[in-house]
Amino acid sequence: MAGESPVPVQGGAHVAVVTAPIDVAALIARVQDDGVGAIATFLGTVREHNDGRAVTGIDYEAYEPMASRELERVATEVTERWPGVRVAVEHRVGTLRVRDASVAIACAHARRAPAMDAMRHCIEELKVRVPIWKREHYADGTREWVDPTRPAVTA
Amino acid sequence: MAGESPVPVQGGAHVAVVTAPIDVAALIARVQDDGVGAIATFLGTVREHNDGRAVTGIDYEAYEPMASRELERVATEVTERWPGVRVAVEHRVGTLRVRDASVAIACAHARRAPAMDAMRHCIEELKVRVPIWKREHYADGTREWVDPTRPAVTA
Amino acid sequence: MSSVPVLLFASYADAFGGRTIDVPIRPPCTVSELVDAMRAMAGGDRLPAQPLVAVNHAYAAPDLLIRDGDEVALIPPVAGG
Amino acid sequence: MSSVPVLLFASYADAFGGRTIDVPIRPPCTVSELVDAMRAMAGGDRLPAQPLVAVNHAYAAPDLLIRDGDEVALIPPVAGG
Repeated sequence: MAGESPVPVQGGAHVAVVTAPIDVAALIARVQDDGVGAIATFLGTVREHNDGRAVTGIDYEAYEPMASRELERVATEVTERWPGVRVAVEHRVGTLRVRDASVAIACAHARRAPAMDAMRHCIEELKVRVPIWKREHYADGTREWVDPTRPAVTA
Repeated sequence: MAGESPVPVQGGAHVAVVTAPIDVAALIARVQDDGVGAIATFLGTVREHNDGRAVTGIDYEAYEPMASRELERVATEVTERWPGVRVAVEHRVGTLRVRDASVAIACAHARRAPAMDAMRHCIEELKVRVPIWKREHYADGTREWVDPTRPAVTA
Repeated sequence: MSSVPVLLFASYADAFGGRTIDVPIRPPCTVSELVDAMRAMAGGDRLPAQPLVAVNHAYAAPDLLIRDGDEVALIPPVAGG
Repeated sequence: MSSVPVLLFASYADAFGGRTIDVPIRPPCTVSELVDAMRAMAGGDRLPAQPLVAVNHAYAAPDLLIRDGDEVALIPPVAGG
């Protein structure tokens, strides 16, 4: 939290589809404000297994202009539903390795309940609406596009 | 998220009452793990007004050994209720200025729902159980201990 | 124009063997007419019952009219985050 | 021992004018007996109806017995976070 930080967004949310590693401290700085009392942050990270298979990396692909538009729509809905909330969302695309952050969301508000509710709403909506796909790389060398609408083979 | 990070806690949560500024990226690194897919983070920050009065800073005071013990109890309860969750909590004490973070919580899990539920549980429990108090400094030069059990004068 | 260019992504790009295909249908046509035309093409058997379609960067209802010049994309089940 | 040292914090330290006070009561005594003895002291009128008490770093029930050597603290309404 200390040190230099980017200029916070004046009105309106920050959303971006990025290729570089996500800087979560910079994202938090974007929603910081003298009136902010709570900042809820979500990070999605690549884990070494999914659906019972060993994962070595994930390719993320976006329909970029629509993904940005859809992220903007989600952010706008959130600021309408929780007035005063400040939102920043970044989704990374390209090939990510285990532990890399694929998505980061920061929601700030004077009070903690709206900040946490807005953050959760953002990630739930993002998961079902934003046109981004992932292809998992498995330890056996195969790669497969993930289809969340298909039931998992294992728990 | 990139660059060097502290050694993650092997089993058990990280809790601390600190006097230096909280490094949220370092806290996140503590709960990071190859099996982690989601990290929910909460930051409490000092805001420039409360209960209708202009605030210039806050003194945080802790009953240090009990505060650490109580944070440990909260973290233990969380790891029992959401198995597999990794928890890190730091609360800062001393005199903080507007925008400074007073508390940071990071909860990590393979799945996002347990990470977010655990994070929320941590801050709600912390707010009612952990023996830490704050004295607000007002723009008019006065200082007052905050009593959350006393109804607010304004909204 | 006697075809509609459609953007493809992820598993759909694999199914149709490209990131853009020209679907042989004359606009204006509805979204569901476009999808029906795609089913008849090579790879079209791999489409689900109700594939999502975006027109000009917004999700489109099955009866939305696609006009010449619209940006049309077929959206596989999303898996971001 | 004919007194119990009690740690005070925040508004309670202000009320009693110090960060530790010796409460004139002989242990073993219950938590509620200790609180009653504190009400009779200067500043005791500023205590709420049921002040929280911690014994050895854990919240204590009103009927818990305080023994010689226990670390006793009076806990104002917490306001962390």
